[in-house]
Amino acid sequence: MSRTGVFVCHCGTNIASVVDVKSVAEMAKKLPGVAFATDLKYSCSDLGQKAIRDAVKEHKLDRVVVASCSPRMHEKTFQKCIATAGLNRYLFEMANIREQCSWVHDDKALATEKSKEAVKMAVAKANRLAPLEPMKSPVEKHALVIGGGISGMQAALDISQAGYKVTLVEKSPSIGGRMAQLEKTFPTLDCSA
Amino acid sequence: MTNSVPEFEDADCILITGSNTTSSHPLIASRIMKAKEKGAKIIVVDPRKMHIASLADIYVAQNLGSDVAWINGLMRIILQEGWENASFIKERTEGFEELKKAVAEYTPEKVEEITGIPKETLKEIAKIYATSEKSSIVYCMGITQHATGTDNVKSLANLAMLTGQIGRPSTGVNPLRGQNNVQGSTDLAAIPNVYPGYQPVTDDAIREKFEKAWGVPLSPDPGLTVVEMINAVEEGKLKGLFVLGENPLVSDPDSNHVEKALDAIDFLVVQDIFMTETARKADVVLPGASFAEKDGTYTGTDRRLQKIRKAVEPPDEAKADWDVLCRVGKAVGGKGFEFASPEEVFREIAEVMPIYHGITYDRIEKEIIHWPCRSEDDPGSPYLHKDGFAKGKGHFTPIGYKPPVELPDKEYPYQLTTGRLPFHYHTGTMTRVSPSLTHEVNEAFIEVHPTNAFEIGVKNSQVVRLTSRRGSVNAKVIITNDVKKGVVFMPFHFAEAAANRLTIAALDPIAKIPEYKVCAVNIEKIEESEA
Amino acid sequence: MEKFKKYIKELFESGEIEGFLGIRKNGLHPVPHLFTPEHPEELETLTIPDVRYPMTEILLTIVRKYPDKKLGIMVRGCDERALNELVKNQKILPELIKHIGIACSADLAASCRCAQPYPEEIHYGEKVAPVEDRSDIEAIDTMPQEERFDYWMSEFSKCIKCYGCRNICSMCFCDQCTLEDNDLIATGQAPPAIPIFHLIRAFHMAGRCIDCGLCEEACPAHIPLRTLYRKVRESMSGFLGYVSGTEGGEKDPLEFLGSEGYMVPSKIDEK
Amino acid sequence: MPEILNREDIHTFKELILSLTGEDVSRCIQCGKCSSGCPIAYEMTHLPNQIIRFIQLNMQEKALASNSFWLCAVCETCSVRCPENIDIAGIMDALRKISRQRGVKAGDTKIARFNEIFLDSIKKNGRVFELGLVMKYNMATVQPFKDASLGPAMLSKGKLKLSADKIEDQAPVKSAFEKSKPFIEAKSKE
Amino acid sequence: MTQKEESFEPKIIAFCCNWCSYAGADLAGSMRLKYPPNVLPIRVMCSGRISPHFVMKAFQKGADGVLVTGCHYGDCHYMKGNYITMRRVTILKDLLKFVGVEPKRLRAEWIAGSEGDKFARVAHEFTDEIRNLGPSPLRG
Amino acid sequence: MTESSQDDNIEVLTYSEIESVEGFVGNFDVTIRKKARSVDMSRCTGCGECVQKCPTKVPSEFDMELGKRKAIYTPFAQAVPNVPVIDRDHCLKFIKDKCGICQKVCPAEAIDYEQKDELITRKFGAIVVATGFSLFDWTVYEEYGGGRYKDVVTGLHFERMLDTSGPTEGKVIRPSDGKEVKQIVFVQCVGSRDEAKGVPYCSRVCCMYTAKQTILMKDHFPDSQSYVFYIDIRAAGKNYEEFVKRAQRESGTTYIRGRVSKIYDKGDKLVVQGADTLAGERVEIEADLVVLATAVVPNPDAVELAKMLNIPYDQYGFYTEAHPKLQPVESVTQGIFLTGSCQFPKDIPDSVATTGAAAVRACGIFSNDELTIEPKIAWVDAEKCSGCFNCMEACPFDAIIGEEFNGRTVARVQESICHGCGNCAATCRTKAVNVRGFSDEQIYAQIEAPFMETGEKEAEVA
Amino acid sequence: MEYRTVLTTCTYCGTGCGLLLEVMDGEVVGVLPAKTHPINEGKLCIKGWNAHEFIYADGRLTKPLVRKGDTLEEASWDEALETIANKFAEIKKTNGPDSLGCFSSAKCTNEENYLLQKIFRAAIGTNNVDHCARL
Repeated sequence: MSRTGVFVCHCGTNIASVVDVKSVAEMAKKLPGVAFATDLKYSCSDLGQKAIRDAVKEHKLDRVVVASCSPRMHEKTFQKCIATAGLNRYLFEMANIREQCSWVHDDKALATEKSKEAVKMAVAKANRLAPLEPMKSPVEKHALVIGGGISGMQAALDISQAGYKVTLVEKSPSIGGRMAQLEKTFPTLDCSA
Repeated sequence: MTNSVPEFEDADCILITGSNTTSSHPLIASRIMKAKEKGAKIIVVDPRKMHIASLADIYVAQNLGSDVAWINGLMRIILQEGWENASFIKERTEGFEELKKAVAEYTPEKVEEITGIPKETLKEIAKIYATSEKSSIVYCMGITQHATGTDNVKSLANLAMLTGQIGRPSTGVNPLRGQNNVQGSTDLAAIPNVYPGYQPVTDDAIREKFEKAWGVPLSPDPGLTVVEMINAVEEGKLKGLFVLGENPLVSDPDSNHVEKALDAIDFLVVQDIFMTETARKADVVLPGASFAEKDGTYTGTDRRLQKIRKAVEPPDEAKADWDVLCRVGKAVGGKGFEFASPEEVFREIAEVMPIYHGITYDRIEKEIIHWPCRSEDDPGSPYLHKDGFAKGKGHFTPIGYKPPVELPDKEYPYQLTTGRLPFHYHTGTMTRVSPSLTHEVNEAFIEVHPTNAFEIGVKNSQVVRLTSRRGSVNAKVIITNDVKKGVVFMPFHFAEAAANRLTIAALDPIAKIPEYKVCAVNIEKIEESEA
Repeated sequence: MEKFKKYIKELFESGEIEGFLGIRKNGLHPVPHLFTPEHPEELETLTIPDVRYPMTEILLTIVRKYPDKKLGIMVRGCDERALNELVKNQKILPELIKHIGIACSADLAASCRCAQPYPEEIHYGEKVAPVEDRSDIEAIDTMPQEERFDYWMSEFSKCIKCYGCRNICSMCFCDQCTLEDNDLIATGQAPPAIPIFHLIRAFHMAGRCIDCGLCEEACPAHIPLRTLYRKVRESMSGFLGYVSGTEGGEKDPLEFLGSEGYMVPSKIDEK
Repeated sequence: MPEILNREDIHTFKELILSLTGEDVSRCIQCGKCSSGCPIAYEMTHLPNQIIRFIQLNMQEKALASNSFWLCAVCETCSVRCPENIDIAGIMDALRKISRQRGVKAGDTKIARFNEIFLDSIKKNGRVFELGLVMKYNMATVQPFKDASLGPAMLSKGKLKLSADKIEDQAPVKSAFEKSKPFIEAKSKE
Repeated sequence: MTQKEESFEPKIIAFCCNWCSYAGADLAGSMRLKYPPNVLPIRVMCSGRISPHFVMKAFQKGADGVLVTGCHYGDCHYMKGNYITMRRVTILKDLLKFVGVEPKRLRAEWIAGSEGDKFARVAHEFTDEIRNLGPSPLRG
Repeated sequence: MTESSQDDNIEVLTYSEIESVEGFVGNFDVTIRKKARSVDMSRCTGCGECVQKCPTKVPSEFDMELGKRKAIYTPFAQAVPNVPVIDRDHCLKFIKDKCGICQKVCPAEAIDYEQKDELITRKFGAIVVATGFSLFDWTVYEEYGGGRYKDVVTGLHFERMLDTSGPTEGKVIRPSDGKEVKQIVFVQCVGSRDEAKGVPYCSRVCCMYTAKQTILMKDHFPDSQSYVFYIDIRAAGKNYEEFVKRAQRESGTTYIRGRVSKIYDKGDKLVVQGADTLAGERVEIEADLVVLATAVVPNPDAVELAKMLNIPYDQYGFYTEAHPKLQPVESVTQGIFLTGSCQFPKDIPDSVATTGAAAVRACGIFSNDELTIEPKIAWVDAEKCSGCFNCMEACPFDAIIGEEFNGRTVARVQESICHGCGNCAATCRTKAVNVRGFSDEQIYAQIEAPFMETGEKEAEVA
Repeated sequence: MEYRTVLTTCTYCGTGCGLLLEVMDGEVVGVLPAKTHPINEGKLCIKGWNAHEFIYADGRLTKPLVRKGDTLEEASWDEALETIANKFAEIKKTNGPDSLGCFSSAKCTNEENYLLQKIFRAAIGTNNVDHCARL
């Protein structure tokens, strides 16, 4: 069984004014695999993150669920946070109870109910998370530029000037592209070649 | 079975009791489903709501071990309503008046009290069964595995005779034989009181016939049954035991008791294909062959003889069991074991066994033969008792209801019943090494009614300890409405949580069948640390 | 028949095929058998009964072990569709498999309600008229929605989870079956969770089912599985213009991304 | 019939206007601000920007046949607002001149008639004799009672006089008329 | 209508792709657009990830409606995952219909990251639609 | 041009095409086809003797067929590299096995008729795609003569004519009769902004180059008169509006707001029929030459290359950026960047600007020795894989390859190519493909969670 | 390359379905339902479909074993049979034939059941013969 920690965020009044955050955290405590659950004023703040880190250590949590804003907003923040607490950053899941709950619902009871379900879903997923390791792959520091027109030539020069090798591939017998076909160019009417 | 399997399809009413047909005999269930499609009424009377129950027109759950009561009740209604088959009773049976008297006290009210079957439902069942053109009774271990097993079976026979639902196609009393060749091993006298073909050992003429056939003097005393032999070991009377392809340590009731016996026995020989729990205790283990590695015949539940054919060689030094037995026979000094093939053995069988007289390997290659088949031009008997019963008139046996041997009490407040799963077979020696089957389910469980689960305070999948007076096992809980309040169910395929450590070795006085289907148990929660 | 046997013998002798998967008579029973040049005498038992075994499924069993052998296989219309689909799914190499075509009898075509009871090339039998019969689908289509639901649920509830429909199906060549995924459908339950068990199999048949009907023949619970899969087959052709079992051509739009405009479904009538 | 544009004269009209007014209509970007602000545009057959467009494309006849420049009251709203600082009102004036000079039949004869009567009145009296102007104009345009109802009230308030009121020094007026003789002559050709 | 049916509140599972429709749902939040709380979103990276198994699992578990949302055609972050999604949904709907489950219970919508209003509107519409249909026949 | 050819870090492969692209960011394996030039580049001194002596003349592609080139040629005088190439479709040696003059006259013995295409494979860490554009085939406009009138030309033809070193040596003449051009009509939006012709977009550069061309026309031929038919003038750029005004005011170009409805011939002139929507009048011009500003369209082989590179493209065939605002030069495929008009019509300043951006992004990749790959991607359980390879068909990135496993060929996800969209997993019937972080099991758990029985409900049942 | 099918009877229950064992190169690789069998008519249950799986399962007994002390050790057939003969003879001699018994098997063939009961009835001389019919 996992030891999941659940942190339900007030986000000041953003969430707490609509959702009964404490009851969501209380419910979370009863979910399978949950070893610890609490509410936090601002979970993304320094204090909030410290509270999460402390809880991970104190309760030997192996997974963390934060119920707060959209993962598109703070997923990375919390991943880093639990990483500093020694957990694999991918053992983290978010429940979106702000953008997709407190901000879009008026009825407090129903919004609280929905938040609970969002937390249940996040915990259910979290319980099945496995640690992941980002992979590394070597980089061949050689660029290929396809097309020998103005853009291609310029790209080759820019990359070359940065100190990297470039191969410029042009289909026709000469580089130059359309530019070479032009007489003068606007708006300065200078020569194109 | 009095009738053959395909006949089910054309029945108008099928009364199923004590049979988890879709699990244990799926292809018979298939026929029953077909019958239903054709318009037959399906009635299921079973304490546990199994798959077949959900397909039934009428399903009712009786209390465990109350079968005689509801069958008697059914007969009383039939008589009351005049639904009995008077001409059949008159022409083909005897003892009707005694029966009438015996069932008179089983008023619907009383039956409802004993069995839990509402009287209206009972009446409906009675009507459909008695008044349908062709009614067939299907039963299985749910009827027989009781201390009152014989009573139960006889009651069903009474019912069939009372309504004349026997001796015609698609009727009859049809016990479904659990194992592939139960019928055959019984036919071939792997039972203590008869010679092959149900010829009593106590009958001097018959004994003489066999003495002549086998060329040795034979014992006139009936032998011991399985449970009796185990008891005899404990009593020091039985010293040596040869076990062929069985696993009594798991399959027999009160297995703690069996284990003690097998530990105590002087000499145990086990012939099997796997190292079973029983084989581990043996002094000599002989490697046999699986069904794919040998030739021979099986007799199906409807008395149909069929061949099995060798597809591949037995592994390594293992040998076909008939071959092994011929060698054992010779080794222990027997005569008449010089067989070169199973077919030769079968020829001898057909000779000594009148009901198999007309059967040869050639014939069963080409036709379906149900015994009795007494001569080469006898087509066999898909259904029995066509023109009369074997012993002349069908005898009604008046039977009274007896409660199960062990009833729930304060200490053991729940009733345990056992059964099969569709995915496993018997003690699992074959199915539990089959990946496809173990993938489906590979651990024991205990079905508990939600109310009981709440009382005990257990949740789904939580492991509990189930205890009877004879032992205890641990298994996870499945909460379901399929079992009645107060009843728990457990499959018996799993040696590590063997239901038979709990079951009672109470025997039916006549058939000596143990009461697998009812015993009293207690359920306890196990703390996480223990589990 | 003798001509047919001779033809197979010739194929053996010329080395065009190294084995012929057909049907042999065993006592009362016709059973599948691989005839080989090593045992030409077995051809005497060769038979073409009005009984169908999953020949292509058996072929896969053989090909798995002998991927390089040139094999002849007795194909009916349905088998040929199955082979086409197996080629598309990279299960067999068409150049190694010789189709030896059998036209089904009128009886068999009728009992199979077969829309194409013959393969492209016929080596035995006479072409009989296809049976165009979608009365099974129509009957269900015309039921009111609730009745339809009750009908299917009661059919599905008969399932004893034998997996026969899958086992006999040539299109079910996966080594591990989703139907046995405990996370999706709880294992160990019979009947299995309905309708998900049957709907998932139905969906898996989309773009794959070649309407041979062997599943339904194999079903001990007599569930009208073929009707269900035929419907999916119709949906595939109706909405996406894809018919499985045809030779070569387009790829299954449920698997093949294609370019942006590839098989955009037409609008579904929701009534 | 479509206008035929021709390399040889495409800039002719534009250059004429440039010479008359000092305004280069090729600067016009056809933003339409002149037209949108013009108080009389609703009466015009062509919007002021279209008149400029005619000049840009050397569509002289189209331009001169228009009533637009005749209706122009020279309020100069357009000129003040033009983002390219073109004096459109000045161009309108130039068009009137060109029109008279060329004897082009005015796009609006009533306006031309009014202008004539108006100028006659000035020529005679050195200033406008309102009652005479109105009566003459209404008679000329065959609408004798058009403003009749306004007469008594205006008379009673002293806004109209019954007889012409000549200015004392007629000489400057005369010389002005003398200067504009070519246009007046053009008129007589009508 | 019985008391029970009147108070029926559907449970709807919505699968949203990370790049468009989930962002659209977030935007609906940022815009404070109100919609009924019946829709429970599950985030996946691409609508092409939404296996038919997910949809069936949701119905099997008792969802009254399933909403599949993704990017508009041509906007897919993974180029064209949403095309295959549409094909799947089409076949699934027809299959559901055939077995007597109202196909309207399954709906696919393309919602851009900028269409917060559309997300809210769809949530409204779909909830109303499902509410009118009543509980799913598959609800246990 | 010369600068890029002389840079030590830059290898220029002309007359070469991309054959295939495998691999992923940091590690692309690219096969390049070096087409047979028939001239040994290492020997050729660029003396031009061969070109001079070659007897076969072919219309010059570079000069829009206004001039001729030889069968052995450099496309233009200042071509880089200054090494000719034999056009094997026209060279007598190749079509009739005759001639062979070039080989005879070459002092450097550089002519090699046997030369073969050469395939070279290189590893690259990043790819910048700058394949440019093509021009709309205006001959679909029947009303403009559909290509029948020689004196209806495109802007690019006109450019070649203006070039003093071009085919007409800078003279603007009528291709039909070589006569001087006095009255010249420019027609903008030929193809562009024409839904019916399938090019609804604005080609962006035409307004400006047309203005430029009218100015140059006036500069070179003060006696000429230019007319420009336009729908809108789009001159959004630094000094662009002023430039257009310069054309209108200083060069006397007459701009006519309206689309040309018809061009027909009348004597040796072309009558251009249009309307001036500002004046509200129909107009006609008898022109000596009509110059069409044809729409900028993708290269005909753009889609083919896109498929090779696995980058998305729009309905026209322009390559699609990962995000129109935030990732304007990145393709969705990591490590492949877009610049110039292959992405959308761009003028030179825009092209150069996006090029800088693309180059910086490419260098950004090179600034690391290793790349970190997000682990939330797909993977295949080889045990379960049935080897049907439907996942391969469903993968938008071609990230899935076949691999031997226990004697079977099963699918494998190339981790660095996978973007984690999960199309493969949803397609797999075996559940052999799964996505880390969005696995089937995890999503099933999410689906189940809201329907989970809670303790309270069980109590109710009891 | 060998592929053949062997018609046989399912070993899993009393119904007696006909099935085909698929044999490839001397190895059973699968099961097909016998289409023409009167009982199952081309259908099987899950056990039948997988009736071949246990044949090659780990733990098949392949050699006779004889107990030596606490362990069962591999022995030759002769040794095993001799042990049985000796021990049975010894028990019979000391305790009479009724001190021996056998459990026959409902999973074995008719022929085998016949042989075993014959061994006990004819060669040993006891009717202590039973099987698990009731179980």
